[in-house]
Amino acid sequence: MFQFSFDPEDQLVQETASAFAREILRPASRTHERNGVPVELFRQYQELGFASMELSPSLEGSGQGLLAKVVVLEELAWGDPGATLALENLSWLQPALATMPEQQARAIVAEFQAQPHTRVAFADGRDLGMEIQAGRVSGHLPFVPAHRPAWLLLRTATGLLLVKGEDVETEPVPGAGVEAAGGAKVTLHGAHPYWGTADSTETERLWSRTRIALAALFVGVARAAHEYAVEYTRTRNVFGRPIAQHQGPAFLLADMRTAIEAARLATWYAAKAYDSGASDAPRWAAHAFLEGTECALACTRDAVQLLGGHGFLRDHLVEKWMRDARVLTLLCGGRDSASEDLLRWKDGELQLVSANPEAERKEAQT
Amino acid sequence: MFQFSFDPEDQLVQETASAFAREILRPASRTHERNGVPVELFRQYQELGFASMELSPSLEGSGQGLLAKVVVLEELAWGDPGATLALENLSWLQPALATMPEQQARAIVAEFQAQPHTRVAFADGRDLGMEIQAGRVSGHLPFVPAHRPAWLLLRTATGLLLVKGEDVETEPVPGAGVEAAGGAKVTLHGAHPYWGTADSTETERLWSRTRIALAALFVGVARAAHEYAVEYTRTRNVFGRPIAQHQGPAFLLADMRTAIEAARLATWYAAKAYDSGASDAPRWAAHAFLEGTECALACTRDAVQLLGGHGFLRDHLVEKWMRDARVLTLLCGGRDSASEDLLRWKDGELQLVSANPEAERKEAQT
Amino acid sequence: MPDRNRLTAMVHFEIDPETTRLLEMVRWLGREYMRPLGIEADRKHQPIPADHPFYKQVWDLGIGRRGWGEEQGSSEGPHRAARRGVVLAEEMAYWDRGVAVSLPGPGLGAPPILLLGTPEQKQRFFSVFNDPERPHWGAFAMTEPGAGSDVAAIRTRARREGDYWVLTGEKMFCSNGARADWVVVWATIDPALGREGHRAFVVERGTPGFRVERIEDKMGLVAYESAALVFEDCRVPAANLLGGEEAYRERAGFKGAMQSFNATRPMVAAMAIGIARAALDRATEFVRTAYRQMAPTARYRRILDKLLWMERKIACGRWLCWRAAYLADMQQPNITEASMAKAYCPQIAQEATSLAMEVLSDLGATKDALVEKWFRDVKAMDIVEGTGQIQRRIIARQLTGLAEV
Amino acid sequence: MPDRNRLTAMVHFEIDPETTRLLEMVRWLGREYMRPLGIEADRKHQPIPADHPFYKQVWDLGIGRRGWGEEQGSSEGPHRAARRGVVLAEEMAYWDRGVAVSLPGPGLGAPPILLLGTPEQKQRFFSVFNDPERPHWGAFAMTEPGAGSDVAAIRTRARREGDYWVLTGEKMFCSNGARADWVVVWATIDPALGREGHRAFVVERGTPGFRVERIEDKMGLVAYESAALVFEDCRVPAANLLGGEEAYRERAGFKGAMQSFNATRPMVAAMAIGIARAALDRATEFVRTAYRQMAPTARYRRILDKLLWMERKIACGRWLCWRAAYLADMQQPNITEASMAKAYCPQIAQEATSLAMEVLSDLGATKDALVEKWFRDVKAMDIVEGTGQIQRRIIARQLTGLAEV
Repeated sequence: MFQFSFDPEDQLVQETASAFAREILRPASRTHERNGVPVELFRQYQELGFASMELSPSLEGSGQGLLAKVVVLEELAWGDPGATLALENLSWLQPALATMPEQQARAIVAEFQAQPHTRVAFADGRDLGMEIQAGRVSGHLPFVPAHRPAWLLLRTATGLLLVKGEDVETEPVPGAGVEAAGGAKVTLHGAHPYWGTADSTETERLWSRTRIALAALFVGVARAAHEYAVEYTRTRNVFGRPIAQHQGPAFLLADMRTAIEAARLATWYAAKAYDSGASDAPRWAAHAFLEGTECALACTRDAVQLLGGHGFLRDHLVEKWMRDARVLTLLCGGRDSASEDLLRWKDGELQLVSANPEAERKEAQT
Repeated sequence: MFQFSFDPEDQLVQETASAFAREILRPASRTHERNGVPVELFRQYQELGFASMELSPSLEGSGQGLLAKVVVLEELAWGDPGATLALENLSWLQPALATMPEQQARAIVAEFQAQPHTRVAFADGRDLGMEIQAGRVSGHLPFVPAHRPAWLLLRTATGLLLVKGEDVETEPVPGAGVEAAGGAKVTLHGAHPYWGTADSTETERLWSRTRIALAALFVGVARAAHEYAVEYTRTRNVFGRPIAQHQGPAFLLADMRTAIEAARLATWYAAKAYDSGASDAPRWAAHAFLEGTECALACTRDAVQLLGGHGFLRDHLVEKWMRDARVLTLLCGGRDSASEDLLRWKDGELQLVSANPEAERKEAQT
Repeated sequence: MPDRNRLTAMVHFEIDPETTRLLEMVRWLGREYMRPLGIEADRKHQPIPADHPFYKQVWDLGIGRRGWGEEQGSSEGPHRAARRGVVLAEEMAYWDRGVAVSLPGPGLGAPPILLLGTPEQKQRFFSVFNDPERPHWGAFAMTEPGAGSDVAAIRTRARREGDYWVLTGEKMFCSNGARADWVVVWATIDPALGREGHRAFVVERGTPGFRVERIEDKMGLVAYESAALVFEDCRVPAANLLGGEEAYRERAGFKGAMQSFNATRPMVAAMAIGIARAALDRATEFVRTAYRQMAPTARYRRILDKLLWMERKIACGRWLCWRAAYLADMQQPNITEASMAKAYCPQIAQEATSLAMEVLSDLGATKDALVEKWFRDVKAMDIVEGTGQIQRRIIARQLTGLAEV
Repeated sequence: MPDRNRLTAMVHFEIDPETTRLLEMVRWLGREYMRPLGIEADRKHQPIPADHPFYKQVWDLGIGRRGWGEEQGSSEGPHRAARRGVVLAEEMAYWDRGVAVSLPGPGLGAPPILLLGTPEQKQRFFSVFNDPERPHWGAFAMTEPGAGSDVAAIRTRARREGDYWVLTGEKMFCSNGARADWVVVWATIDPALGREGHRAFVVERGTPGFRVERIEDKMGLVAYESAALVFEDCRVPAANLLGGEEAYRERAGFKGAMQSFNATRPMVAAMAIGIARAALDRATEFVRTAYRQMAPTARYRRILDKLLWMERKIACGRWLCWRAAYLADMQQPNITEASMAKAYCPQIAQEATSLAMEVLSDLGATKDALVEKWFRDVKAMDIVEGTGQIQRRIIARQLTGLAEV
């Protein structure tokens, strides 16, 4: 029967992540925002084993599932989503590492062991005019959340590719949020992929890992904002009572909490589907991405609102989380891309439009 | 400079409509819901001159603009939107009457003078597979808000048509709301229109009158629900204070009021654009329809909610208005149809997709 | 790093085989009887009469009869009861929530008797459900014309006179109250005492001074009767005070009522999900058939987006119900979780039924299309067992630790 | 039936020629200076310095200089001032709301002086704006670290000592407070008196005991400085109490502050609309260019829907501002209308800027794309001059006639 429990050993993982977020990431948020994540922290993170927890034991990982990972990611993003994006470096390559020949994978893992601060970027290039000719990929990505990525995991119209950073042109650009991760625009001039798959089912399955991991970050940043707002409104008075004792703000807090719970469960469900190899995992990944997007945007916006004028100051972190959430939810094509995938799958299920492109064309002309 | 005022003479029109709604329509809501609108009331309504107020003086109308009409319609719908749909009979033909040869129009007006309870239906047949061959129209309308319409104003993919009720097959069907107006499904077997236009600009312009008039009904029913909820929550206690003194309900009341104001202004603006012959009147008509739809659905739903268990009982009219609003906003293809028109116009403005149906087709196949 | 996939192993989204079997039965019952009966009641605008053969049939199947007060003894025990409850509640509501409420059995009267009743009272009031001859109902009366969400404000008075309690007051929205053998009636011994003055009495049918004032005229959920009850110097034997006086120490009286709410809120939320799912299925079926016959239009994409929104929200809502029920089964606090499910599900279900009407477009505006029935029915889910507003109050209190919100 | 088209004749949506001319000037100023300066300030994360040549230039154009206390005398009179105000506010914010606030002139300090000030005070404090040499600023200080929305809760104390008032306390969010010649400071003579204890003082720069504690570190609207002020036994001449003691009978003190809010709320709402319109224009331009180069995708339709949503909400919001301003011009009550504009516009403007970032997709995630700046800037519009929550309180009170909401 369905259940939602963690035994003490599970809780240890969660608590380790939580402590790292609380003691390291959160207090350094503003420093990391200005200067990026320092090399030492990458080393410390590597020792904790989070970035490699999904790797198979043969790659010296602990072979955990994505469900375990999303629980960790929520905690880390609660601390700082930008730093998490950066620290998770090797993890973002998990779809490729799990699929490529072991020798290739081992080389990559070794590189990260030697250089723990190696950076990774990922992007959905489908709506950005990526072109693939004779196995070489060209095109432009206006933003990836990494300063100087050594690796680029790229979703294209025809599959999933892994490209080396040295084979592409990158130029740092300032991001509107998650600054700790840095940002770059990337131009590919006929880059030759290090690895790739053109199998559409596999591509969708692998890509769903990226979406689910992001959804967990959305939940984490939403929770950070919500908890901050709860604490603030409990302890500040307005009209003679704590802010949170007025129903207007109180109902907002309740709705935020509910949205977080729904988004978290959607993320768990999608991760579980992914771990079990269910064929509908991509669908639930897209749904989790959407539920998480709504949740993160609303919760961070409302947290700023609940702090009133103070929310508009950089004295508090809520303004940062609002920007972080907005940028995070734009990654990988954002909710539009998730909605389009869902729509295509739904259409395939109903088998109507695809069967009749002529009519579609006719309609577009009227 | 912009202004929003009514002089005493204007207010007289509004107050006449308001009194009719308050004294006649509202008290008889449940009776009309069960039995339809009685013939005598059609006669009384004719004497008030509301249905003919937009007709040119040569057709014995008072030649008022649509802006005057939407002010009236809001008041009437506040009383009972279903009865208003019925009583407005001749008005729904206004797009055709204003455009057809005067002799044809005079014959129609005479028919309504002789039979004030003559009923009219209108529908957007564009998404319902209407076919026109050799000037004859065939197809099926699952619902029009009239029991046995003598006239049918029909929007098709190629224009606007007026069809006689005697030339189509109608069968009464129970509506989910606005029951006072009745409901019918209509089948056209190669019906020959009494009048029609195939000019797309003119069609869009004329059709916008229907959308704007409906938008005014949305505002009216939303206002009815809101005012009822204000009165109820002011005078009933919960947790020792009037319901409306708790911020949760109070903020809901404030948001309803704001939505009504926005939708009303959108309706005024669209009506004014229509009256002045502005080429973008159809665009603002569609926007007003959308703003009004959101407003009416939210306000009627929330009014039921604010009455709690009592809202679920037919002892109060709010449940009726919730159903009325849902059905009203489905008329003429509802918000989907308005959104599609807007999208097509916006696309035309940007001139992108229409220029490239091949790419569209290709995309549909992937 | 702990063992591989351990977290994965502790979180499940499956339904167990026994519940799946029960689900199949509900599905059959729903398809064959509940939905047609619900539609019939709605069209006639009359509750299904108590002597309808359907009730005898389900009674013979054991529905409403077995298991009262015996739960602790079953092999799987109470540790699955709440989860099974939400799964079956969703399925019943999928077919017809009104008919589901009308099913024989003690209904919402059961929880207070189970929680507060003495062994003797349990035996006495549940025994009627062992009658093999004909179906029986119990009922629960808390809501009053002036006290819905504000449970503490009930004004029905109970005053002791010798071996009797004398009840005076009015109740509303008493499901199956007109056909029930008994009604659990909440009254106050002194309004000034607030919740501490509340007492629960089992009032048997035919008790002098107790009458059904009317069957309420509801906008939806017509299949079951909601009774307005009147108590005029109604003399109830002292033995019918649930649990006896000692059960009401330390505000237990009110807490008894609240505990039953904690158990039922996720079920009501699940019912909203069931109704929303019915609307989604109908809308999907419409798209499948209607858009096959005509050229796919721009509206097609717009409509698929609506279906996908429903699909997502229904799934999220269901998981919220499941989580709240899981905690109840584990006998862990679930106040926040139960209220979150109850706040979220009816709200998205209202939107889902409304969107389903849009998917059907003009057809959706007719009673024939059925979706409008669910649009009406589902509204009650945001009101019963605490409105959405009350749920938000509860959540906010739990979050902030502040008492007065 | 009254005359043909009479109703039509009394409702207009046009902007008059004089305002159109002013709009053209703002447009030129905005395009050439305000937007580039706003971007520069944001990138440097520093307010534009008071000695920036831009301020001298606009000063020479007469901005901030003319018209203080003379409004009643103009040919069109005050009957267009509020409407002109919202139209110009929208346009300024379209180019840069931060720079608009930083423009020289008495700013929010003007309304209380106009409303409460004696003729002598008006002359004295406004005279500085006649200086042809260099720009000057006035400022307004109400908000405190512990009193934002709850204006009545201000704790800055004013105590009379002979010919002086001695101020002690802290203020926040004082726009241009560090460069202002004077600041209108609200203080209380006794917190126990609530609003009746409030008094407005004009505190001149250099008054001993008055200092700027810091320039606040804001997430957006960086172009103007928001100052945190400290008053430590700050001795203000009695002649600087606005209006003198008699102006504060019958709670006029607080009402004075509130009246200025009623005048400014539609302007702030209009500024939100201006920012939203900037985001819409940028998003539309992006679609026009980006989607020309690549094949139109499924996303194209989705994105057009977003643009259309913005178009609609921006128009509706603007009309709400216009209506509130019209009523102000007619000297009719506009409390509800002003609050409705203020509740609606910032909310839809936040959503519009967020959607614009989505339209630009990955590019929208960069600072280079500018939309993110508006996403940050616009958040303040839902907070200043009363948060969205405060507006809802005001509307609800007006609707229900109930005092405490």
